[in-house]
Order: sequence, then structure tokens, then C-alpha cells
Amino acid sequence: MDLRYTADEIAFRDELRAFFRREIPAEIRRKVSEGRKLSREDIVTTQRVLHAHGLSVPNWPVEWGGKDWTPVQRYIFSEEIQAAAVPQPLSFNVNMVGPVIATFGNAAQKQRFLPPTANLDIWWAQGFSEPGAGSDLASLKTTARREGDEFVVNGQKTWTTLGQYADWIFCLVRTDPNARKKQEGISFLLIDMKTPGITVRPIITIDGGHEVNEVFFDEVKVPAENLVGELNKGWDYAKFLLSNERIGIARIGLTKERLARVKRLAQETPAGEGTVWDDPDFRRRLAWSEIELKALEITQMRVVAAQRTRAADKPDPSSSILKIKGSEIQQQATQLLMEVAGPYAMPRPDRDEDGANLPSVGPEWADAAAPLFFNYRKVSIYGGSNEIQRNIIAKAFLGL
Amino acid sequence: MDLRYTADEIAFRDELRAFFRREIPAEIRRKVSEGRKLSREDIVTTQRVLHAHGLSVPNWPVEWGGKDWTPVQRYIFSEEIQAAAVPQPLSFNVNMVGPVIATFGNAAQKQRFLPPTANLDIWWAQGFSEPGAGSDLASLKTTARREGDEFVVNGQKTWTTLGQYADWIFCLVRTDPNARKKQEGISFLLIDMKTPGITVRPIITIDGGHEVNEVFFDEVKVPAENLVGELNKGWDYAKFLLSNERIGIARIGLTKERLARVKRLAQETPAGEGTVWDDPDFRRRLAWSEIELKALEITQMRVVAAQRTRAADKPDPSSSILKIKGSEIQQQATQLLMEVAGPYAMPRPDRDEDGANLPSVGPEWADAAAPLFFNYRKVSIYGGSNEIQRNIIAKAFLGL
Amino acid sequence: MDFDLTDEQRLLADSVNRFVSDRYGDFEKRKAYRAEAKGYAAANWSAMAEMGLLGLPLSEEQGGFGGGPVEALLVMEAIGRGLVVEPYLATVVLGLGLLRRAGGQEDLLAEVAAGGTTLAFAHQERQARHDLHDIATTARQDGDAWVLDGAKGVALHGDSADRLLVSARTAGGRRDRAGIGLFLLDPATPGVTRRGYATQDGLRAAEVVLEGARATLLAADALPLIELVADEAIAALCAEAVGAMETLRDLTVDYLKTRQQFGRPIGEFQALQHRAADMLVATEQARSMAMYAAMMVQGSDPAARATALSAAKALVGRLADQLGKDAIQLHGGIAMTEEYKAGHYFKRLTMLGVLFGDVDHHIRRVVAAGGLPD
Amino acid sequence: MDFDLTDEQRLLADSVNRFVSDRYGDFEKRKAYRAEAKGYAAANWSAMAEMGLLGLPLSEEQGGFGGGPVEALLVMEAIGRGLVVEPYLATVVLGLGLLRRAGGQEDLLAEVAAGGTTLAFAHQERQARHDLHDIATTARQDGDAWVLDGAKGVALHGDSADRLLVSARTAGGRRDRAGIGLFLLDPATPGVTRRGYATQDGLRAAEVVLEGARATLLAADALPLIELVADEAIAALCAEAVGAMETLRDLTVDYLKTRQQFGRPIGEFQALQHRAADMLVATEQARSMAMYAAMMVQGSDPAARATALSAAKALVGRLADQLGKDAIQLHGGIAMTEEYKAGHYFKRLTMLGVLFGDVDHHIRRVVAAGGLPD
Repeated sequence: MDLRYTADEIAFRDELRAFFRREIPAEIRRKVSEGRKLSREDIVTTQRVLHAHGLSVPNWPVEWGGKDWTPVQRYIFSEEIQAAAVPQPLSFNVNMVGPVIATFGNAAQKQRFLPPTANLDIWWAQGFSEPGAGSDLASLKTTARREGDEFVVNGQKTWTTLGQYADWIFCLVRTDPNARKKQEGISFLLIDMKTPGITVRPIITIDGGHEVNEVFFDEVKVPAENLVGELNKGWDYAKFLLSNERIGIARIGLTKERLARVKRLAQETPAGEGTVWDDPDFRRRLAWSEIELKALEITQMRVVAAQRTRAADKPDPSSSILKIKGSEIQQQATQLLMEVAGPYAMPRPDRDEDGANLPSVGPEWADAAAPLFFNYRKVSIYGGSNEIQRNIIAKAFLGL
Repeated sequence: MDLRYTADEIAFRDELRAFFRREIPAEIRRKVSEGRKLSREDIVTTQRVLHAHGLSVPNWPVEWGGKDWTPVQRYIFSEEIQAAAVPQPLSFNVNMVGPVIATFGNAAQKQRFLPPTANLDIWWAQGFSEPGAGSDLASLKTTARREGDEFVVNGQKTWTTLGQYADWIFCLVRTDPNARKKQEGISFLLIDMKTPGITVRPIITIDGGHEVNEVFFDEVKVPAENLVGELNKGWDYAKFLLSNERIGIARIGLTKERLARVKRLAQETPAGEGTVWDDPDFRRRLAWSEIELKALEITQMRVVAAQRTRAADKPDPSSSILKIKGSEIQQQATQLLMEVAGPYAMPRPDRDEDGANLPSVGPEWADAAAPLFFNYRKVSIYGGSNEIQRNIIAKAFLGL
Repeated sequence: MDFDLTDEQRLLADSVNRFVSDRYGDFEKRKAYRAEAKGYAAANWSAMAEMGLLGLPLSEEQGGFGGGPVEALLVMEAIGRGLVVEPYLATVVLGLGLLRRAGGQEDLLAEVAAGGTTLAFAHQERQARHDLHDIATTARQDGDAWVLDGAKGVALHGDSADRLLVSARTAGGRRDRAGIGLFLLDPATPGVTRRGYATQDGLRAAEVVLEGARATLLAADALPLIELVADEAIAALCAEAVGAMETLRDLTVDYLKTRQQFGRPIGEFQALQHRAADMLVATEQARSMAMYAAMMVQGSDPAARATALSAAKALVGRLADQLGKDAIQLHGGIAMTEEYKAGHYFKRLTMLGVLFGDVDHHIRRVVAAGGLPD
Repeated sequence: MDFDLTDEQRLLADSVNRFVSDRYGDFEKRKAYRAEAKGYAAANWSAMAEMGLLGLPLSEEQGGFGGGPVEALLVMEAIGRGLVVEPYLATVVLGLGLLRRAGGQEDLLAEVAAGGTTLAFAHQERQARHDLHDIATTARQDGDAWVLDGAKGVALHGDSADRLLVSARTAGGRRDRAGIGLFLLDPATPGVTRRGYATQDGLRAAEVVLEGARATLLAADALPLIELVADEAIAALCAEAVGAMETLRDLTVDYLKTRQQFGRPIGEFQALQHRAADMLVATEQARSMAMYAAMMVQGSDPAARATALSAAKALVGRLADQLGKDAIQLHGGIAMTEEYKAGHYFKRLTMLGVLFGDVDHHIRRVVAAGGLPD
């Protein structure tokens, strides 16, 4: 047992570190660091740079652009991309639909979709959640009935992240309403967002941002060739996809970068005779977050190391631990930042007639502090709420 | 609305304050303050002094020695007796069996039992809990079958606090094993501990103390005249009794006294260049306990004030709030004390051959600190665990 | 000791509660109020004036009700329940709190009580954070008038206020307790620049820049007065937080009862029941602490008063923070949307935690004082 | 980066685990061990010697295994699982940790490894609390020997140890970092008085009074050495805590599965399930932190090492405290009894929190250092 990186691993890390800082525009990285909203272009630009260097889809099969990395190398990549505040390759493409197509799609689908998915020529959205379903994902109601060479889709999806940018959407749809169990009779369908009958309606969140959407399907005609894998087997593909989703869900590298930034800003922000950093109470809470994050980082390393030997179908509590603690510490970091802002966490600058922000009222970073805190309440809700994660641990691992 | 005491209330308080300090031996009060075990004699002596001054059973009917006090006066009495570190009159006598006999007993029972109960000539124990029942009190299994003029009792009670001192025990026993609901078919029986067939076995707790016992009943013959109220109605009397039990369960006065003592000892205990009190982290946690206690004190005052107007059978979440927060803060106080003791919380002085403690290893008070912390884990378990209290709030008050 | 309201207090509570449920019962209306020119509803303000709420703390000779902390508590709790956007805190609690004690402005008091004039307190400075005595803005005498230079920030409702109360240093260094004067200023005066903006909780505030702005001195060495009124504001914010907590808790419990998942209302899940029970405990503890604040703000010893009010702000802040987060979590995604009420209560509770000092600031003051006063 | 154990490490882990389950699997045996003359089982100690555990950290030339922090972690985790009462921490981690580095006592090292001699570290002084450099005991030279005067407290297993390692001041003031010497002392020496006693967790310790006691100087200016070994002890305690937490969690989960209430196993109640899930999260986080401690205790920069070890002690302390309390609470009354295992784990975890500095002490050190080392 040795928790230190080998010389090779250090070289690999340093190379990535230099690459990210050299090749990804500083302005984009600054936005990530400050928790500001990224534009579609920011994300596309970044992914294409990564793709040009063969780094957009390292987790895919090598023949489709993946890398034959060790688990430790994958871990280092994931940590370094976050620590450098580089927008990660679009998860819907890279961690979700890509692996599903690569694993369960037919040859034509692979050929057609994988290259543009890797280069973000197609922007994918996820069509899983439905109103009223929440954590009970399998209770979905959107239907697809077969008519000749087409499926006709009707229903509604919600919480569709960045759906406003999407070219395509991968959906779970009910193809057999009479199946005995709700998990059966679900299929996995790829749908072009330009198809008539699709309406996207924005959901504005409490931070004032437009990140998620409702997507309505009204008699939407989808070619039958867009069915992935077998009819009525979509739930299996969804489970495969969701287990990939949890990779990196703890976002340790990003949080580490954020806590370092909180520390810097606390040292710069005046308070009394000195700065916020002089307040031992503040420093104590920051120290606790750092320490908990360190423990979680090692937990994540242990998970990575265990991936080599663990049976894929054995219940593993570690992704739930990463989700619970990772989300808690991410939330702590946003709250600490808001506290550094102090009274200047309050202003919410009006927008001008074009919708652009007016100049900041307080320090520029302070504007974003409260909205980020508000927005980050989501991380303990989405991806299976922390309550669901505790259920999973209790049932699957503790046998309760 | 005015949260301040009236002049009359202040006079009443000052009178009690002086009385407690004048009449109750300082050595007994010091034991209470330090969380040390009281002897049987300490408790008897105190209650008899109170009784001699008409203060042992203020909550009883006036004809049996009670006081016609306002709720505020009762509250003041309860707070001041704790703040003076005076052992409270034995709860089994004063808050439990006494009021039950006074309310549901017949004339002969009142005449026979109430005066010696008030003066602690009879020491009562409570025979409710049974092994395996826990918070599900009504699932009790101890039976009493009628044979002529007697009940014959068989079964086992547990967690019988101070049962080793008891002259009598009041028990819930199952008199109708065929009742439809488990709450039916239970009767309330008074049993002389000297009756043949009763065995008391000590339970030693993790603090090393002997406070609770198991009590076994093997063909124990109890005169039928010792049945309180009606046959098979014992559950109603038990509910009446338990609602009295929760009076003062928050023990705010006692905790206030304990926190003040923690503060004093922290100021006397060396640490580094100064004392424990110089540590702002310690002071911050102590301050939080003080503040939470202040809020709870006002919550308790509000409960007292509402007693005048509240319908007796309306669900009231306040006793559950008092139980939850009161137990939490009591536990915090014991932990803070243990932290003041530092490394000298560790020694557990051996006893000599007679079972007496050898001299303290560290400061005298420090010996008792860890055992008190261990012992006080009980306060969130007994009297309906804090989990049960949350169930009560959720169901009875929030309608969930 | 008496927790019963007097008949007058009960009448007041009833009428404020009726006002809030009439005007804020439909949450959509709040959006419309915020869209008005001043960021709140002129009609609501007039109604509050008619109800006598705007003159509440004034003596009867001044045309008011002689309302004290208990009356303020009743009004602010109702304001919290409705997330009322009108500038009651700015104009009545802060503005009148200062003005009526500084004295000599009887006409202005009457105008405020009548609803014709609103006030704001421009005190906060950027370097000061939560320290009330940290004032860099200067005042120099020029004949009868005073001339102010400096910058004030996050003045609540300072963008629309008809008169500003401004603190400025007549003597001493930036962090001296002595030498802070209180001034009255017409924002139309040359040398005054205001930048108004929305706050994260949907209210309004302003940055105020003073460049040779002429003002009237209301009180010299005004820090003790400012601290007293800040403590009154803290008591008011505690009461507002209790109202908001109560509503948010009820909203959450209702949601738990109606939202179905896995084939049953999620309120049947015990883990969520216990969280809801903790929300009730938190609300009641916060209510008790708001009462404590109302009681102690009347105290004659400023040091004891300050410690008690810090304790109240710290505990209510901590409880409100936890309750707000739990409310969002128990709701799930729906509470993350701007359309739904819960998020707005959460945001207001978060900002109440920042206003007049956050939890860290206030617990530090209690620690420095060696604990609660007896 | 490699989390796999080497073959030697796996062998070690297997044999220690077997030892613990053989000798401590039946909890009643522990009571018998404690009743022996020294407060632990002589036979267990011999067995540990035979297994090579007592010479673990010694180099192969010294007759040991050259075991490092990972080996210590494996042994201490097993010790935690069994609540082992033998003086491994006192003799091997502390005693040998000091002695082997001070040098010049090769024979004694071999005796310790063989199980013939036990050690204790008498360092703590009453006024010092958790500050390692706060030493009032004095040492003055008298010919070749040194003469010690002072009082040491809570020396773990100091009552039965065959040799004491004692720190004493050869120069400087009470809280100076320089001038602290490390001495070797035979407790039978005139001028040494020991008072042994049980600790709250069922182990043993002693107060040691030194009145003109003659001792051998092992190392001058030994504070850096003492701090290093204290950090190794902290790493060991973290591992022990993980073992105890894991067992206590399993005990609790088993209890939840078997205990019936309201007609079903209480483990079916979701609120309790979530508490149990949190116990699992806590154990895994503590385990990660114990690994971090084992990694960082090897670091070459003493300041970074100290901060990292403080971080580990603080987090493990906090997690162990909460897990211990939850275990008692989820059990209910049964865990309050001396007869049942759970309370003993709780007590040990509580005392592990005190040993070598409590949570407050260590988090303060992290804060003073400005946060974790990179």
C-alpha cells in the first residue's frame, strides 16, 4: 500500500496540468473558477480543443477515441481537469449516451453518432426525468407507439439540463404499457430535437439562471432505426448509464480549487482591522471543509483502486458515499464564499435592456456568490437525492 | 405579553432561593452539582425537609399537601430547586404514583398511601418497562391472574430506576390476555417489594453505576385491594402518569447550573499559558449551549403559560420539543465538562476493599466527568426516545 | 410573567395578518408589486399607513400608537409570513427608530406615519463589514450645514427613499467609537449619487456616493443610538425570520402530504418525517428566541442588550439556515424553481442571516462577552 | 499509487486478525484479561511477541520486521476491532518508537521485542494538557547520571511497565521548545512513586512522582523526536478508532436487524436506516483519514506532518464521537449496560478522542497552520 503517486503518474499529471493551462482559454477557466455560467460556445470550444488532442473521451473504447489508461490515470485526468477549472467534456455526450451507443448500439449507430458526439458536433440532452417521477425514475409516462418504420412519441420530460442548446436528446420512453413491472417495457430512443412536435420551455431556477428545461413531445415521429439496443430493454441501458454518471460526481478537484479560491478571497476581503481571513471561526470552518475533502479524496482513490478488482454487479456503497459527502462539501464551499462576500452577497445587479448584466455592485466575484449558493442546493437533490443514497447504503450494503 | 417576572413572582423566587440554600445540606447540593451519585439517605433527607415545610408535593391536590400555585409559581419552584442543586422530590412518588392514587385511587388507598408517599416513608419504584418492549410499552407481558382475593403476578420488569431502594413498586400488568388491542387488558397494581417471589437484580451501567435493576416476579401474591382504579383500565392511568413525567423533563434549571459550573471550572483549569477558558473554540461551544438553553427556557415558559388555556386532550408538541432539546443540551453540558477535564477525564479510581472510592487522581470533579457523560446518553433514550418524540411530532402535530 | 397579548396587541396582530393574507396570499401578486417603480406596491404602503402601522412606534402625542418591541414583533412576524416587500424595516424600524429619538423633526415623523415620506438608513460601508463603528465617511461643518463625503452601501430601500439618514464621522479615526454623527439628507441634494438595485431576496437597496453633499445634523456622537436601533432591527429581523420559517415549514409539510412517490405520499417516509419534526422544533426555538430579543431590546444596560441580541441573531440565523436548506431538500427539484414559493422564502431567510451581521459575527460577540447576560 | 497490500502485509494482517478473533472473539474473555495482575493477559503478550508484533518497527538487524506506518495501521485497526487491552501502544508505538531512534539501547530493544520487558512513556504533565512542549519536570546532572524531579500523569500502562521513558527539562523555561531531554528510568529506582489506576475505557495508566530519581539520558533536545513519535501514536490511534468504529457499526446494524419493536425489526424504520448509513459513511471517511495519517507521518517536513496528523486526529475524533453516540442511541437501553459490548467500544472511542489531544486542540493547530499541507 502506498498512497503516493509513482514517478510515471507524476509525469502524467504534470503534462496534463501544463496542457490544460496552455490550451484552454483563461477566460473560460476563470468563469468555471468563479462559478459563473458558461456559454454554449465555451463548452464547445473546450471540448473541441480536448478532442483535437485526443482527450475528449478517454473513457470510451480505444477504437472510438478512448484511452487505454489505468484507473489511476483516469482519476488524475478527472482531478486535474477540475483543478485547472477547465469545463469538463459534456457529460451527456461523453459519460452517458456515448458509452451506451458504444456498448449497446449497432454498427450504423456507432458510425453515425460517436465521432460527432466526441467532438460535440452533436450536443446531447438527457430525457429521463418526468414531472411527478422524481427519484422514482421508472415510473415514467412518456410513450412511444410503433407505427410502421417509426415510433410516435408523446409525453413530457423535465429538468432537462442545457436542453436549450441540444441538437439531439436520448430518451427513456414506455413502449409496452402492459408490462408487469414498471421497469419493463421501457426503451432507449435517440431523437432529433428539430423534429416537429417538440417544444422546449425554460425553467428559471432560484438563482435566476436558465439551466434546466421542460421538453414536450406531441406526436413526435422518430425513425425506428433510432432505437438503441433491444425494444423494452431500455431500463438496463439506463442503469448502465447512471452508474457512469456517478463517476466524478464528488467533483473533488473542482471543490479543492473552489476552497483555495475562498481562502484567497478571504485574505483579500477587508474586515475590521484586517481581513476575513483573520477570523478564526471562518478559518476553522474552512479547515473542516478542507479536511473532509481530503478524506473524500482518499475515499475516491480507494474506489478507483478497487475498480480493477471489483465485480461489476456487486453492490458498492462507495458511489453513494462520494455522492453524499461530495455534495455536502460542494455546498459548504459555496456557503463559505457567500460568507466572505458578507453584505455584498446581497446585491443582484439588474440587467440592461439586452439582458446583459450591469456592472457589479460590490467586488465582481461577490455578485455570483449567493446565486451559486442557491444553485448548489441542487447537488444534494439530483443524481439520486442524498436520501435515496442513504436508502441504497442501508438496503444494498447494510442489508437493512 | 411580558416575559419578565412580576414583583410577587420575584419575591416568591427569592424566598425559595434562600430556603433551599438554608435548609438543604450543602454536601447534598454539592453532590448534585457535581453529578455524583446520591445515596438513599440524601434523597430521603431532602424530601423530608421539603415535606416539613410543605414543599414536597406542590403539584398534588391541596387536601393531600399540594399547593394552589399558578403555573408560573410551579415553574419557578421547579427551576429554583434545580438551580440550587437540590435533589428533587422522588419523581416516582411525587409525579407518578402519587397523582395516580390521588386521581384514580379509592378513599382507603389515598388514606393509606398518600401521606407516607409524600414524606418518602414509602419509596416507590416504577414497574413499566419490560425486556424487549423498549419504546413499545404496551407490548408488556407480565401477567396477573385473579385467584380469590389476590392477584398472582408473574413476569419481569427492567430499567427499574433505584429499585434497590424501593419499598413498593407500581406495576402495569396484563390482566386480560385476550383483549383485542394490546393497550386493553392492562391493570395498574401496587406491590409491596417485600412480598415473597420478588427478586431484584442490579444492572450495572457503562459509567460503572448501579442505578437501574431488573425485577423478577415469580408467583407473587398481591391483595386485590391494591388494584388502582378499574380492572383493565391501567393503560389510561399510565398515559396520565407519563404526561406528568414529562413535566420538568428538560431539566433546564439543573443544566443552567451545570453550564455555570463548567464555566467556573474552565476558568480554573490550566491550559497552555492560561486556562481552558482562554480557548475561544471551547467558549463558542459553551455559548451555543447557553443560547440554546435560553431559547428552551422560554419555550418552557410558553408551555407553562399555555397550560392555563390548553385543552388537556389536544395534541401538544411542546413536551416532545422539551424532551428533545432538553436532553441534547444536558448531554452537551456533560461533554463540555469532560473536555475541561482533558486528560484527567481518563482515570477511573479503583475502589478499596469496602467499595469506597480511593482518592481522586486528578482534580476531584474530573473523576466524575466521563462517567457523567457516559451516563447521560440515557436522557435521549428514556422517557420515550428522541426518535419516538420525533414520530409524535410528525404524526400528532404535523399530521404526517 | 405573561405571554398573553393585550386586547390592543391582539387587534394589531389580527389586522396585520389580515393585510398580509389579503395582499400576499396569492404569491403571484408579489411579483407584480416588485415590478412597480419603487420595487414595492404604493397601494400597500398607503394601506399600511391607514392601518397606523407606519406610525406604530411613535408616541400618541406624535400621532402614533406608542408601540414597543412586542408590537414590532407581531408586525414583523406577519411580514415574514408573507415575504412582504414594502420598506417597513427601512422606514419604520430603522428610519423612525433613529429619527424619533434624535428629536427635532416632528413634521417629518408625521409625514412618515402618514405614508407620504419613506426613509432609509445609509450607514454600512464597504470596509466595515458588520462593524457598526467602522465609519470612514466624513462630515465637516460649513456654517449651519454639514458637508458629507464618502460612500455608503447596501442601504435597504435606499434607492426609493425620500429622505436618507446618514452616519458620518465628525471626528476621530475610522474605527473610533466616538465622533460619529447622524445626519438627515435629501437625496435630491447636489453631490448625492444613488445606484439602486434588487437584492438576492427580491427587495431593493442602494449604493450612495456622497461628494460634498449638504446635510442636517440630527445627533452628534450617535453611535449609542445607532447601536440601539440596530439591535431593534435585529429583534425585528428575528421576528421576520420566525414568520418566514413557519410558512416555509407549513409549505414543506403540505408538500410532503401531497407529493406521491413510489406509490405513496413521501410524507410517509420516516426519515422525512423526522426532518419535518426538526423543522417544527427549530421554528419554536426561533420563536422563543425572537421573544427573548423583544424582551431584552428594552433593557437599560447597552452591553447586556447587545449580547442578548447577538445571541438571538446567532441562534435564529443558525436555525433559519438549516430549516431553509431542509425545506429545499425535502421538496426536491420543484423548490429550485423561481416559480415556486419555497425558494423565495429560502432566499429571504438566507439574506436575513447576512443583514446586521451573520452567525459568526454574533456568536463571536457573545463569546467576547463571556456568555449570556443573567 | 497503490492500495494493495504486499504479500508480507497481507500475511501480517491475517495473523493479527486471527489473534484478535481467537483471543477477543468472546467478549467475556476481555473481562478476565483485565482482572489479571497487570490489567492485561500475560499470555496474550507472549503470543504477540511470538508473532513478531512486539518487534514490528525494529529493523531486521535489530531483530524486527522493519514495519512502517502501514504495518502499524494494520495492527492497530485489529486492536481496535477487538478492544485489545495489552500495552501495544505504550510499549511498541510509543516506547520502541522513542527508544529505537534515541539509540544505544540495543539489548533493551531485543528484550522488548521478545516480550520480556514492557515500556511506558511518562511525558504528560498536569498543567500541560495537550501541549507536548509544556514540561516542568527537571533533570540535573550528577556525575554520569541524571537526577529527575517532578510529576508525570496519565502515563499509559505506566503502572506495570518495566521501564519508563521520561521527558524532563535540562534547560529553559516550562514552555520552551529547547532543553527537553528524554530519559530512561527503572521504576524500582529510589525516588520513583507510581500510582496505577484503571482508565475509563478499561485500560491502565499511572501517575508517576519523581523525587531525586536517577535516570539515564537517552537524547538531549528530544522534543522533535517526541513530536514525531506522538504523531506516530496519533496515526496509530486513528487506525485503532477505525477498527473500533467498524465493529461498533456492525454490532449496531446486527442489532437493528434482530431487535423487534412494534411488531417488526427496528431496522425497517427508515430514520434508523439513514442513521446506520451515516455510520457507514463515517467509518469509510475515518478509514481514508487513517490512511492519510499513515502516509503523512512519513513526511520529511515536520510542520506539514504535524498539520496533517492534527487534521486526521480531528476528523477521526469528530466522526468517532458521533458514531459512538449514534450506536448507543440506536441500541437504546441495552447499550447502556456494562454487560453489553457496545458501551465499551463507545467508551474506548471517547477516550481515543482525548488521548494526544482532543478535536478542539487539533483543529486549532490546523487553523494556525493556515489549512492542510499541499
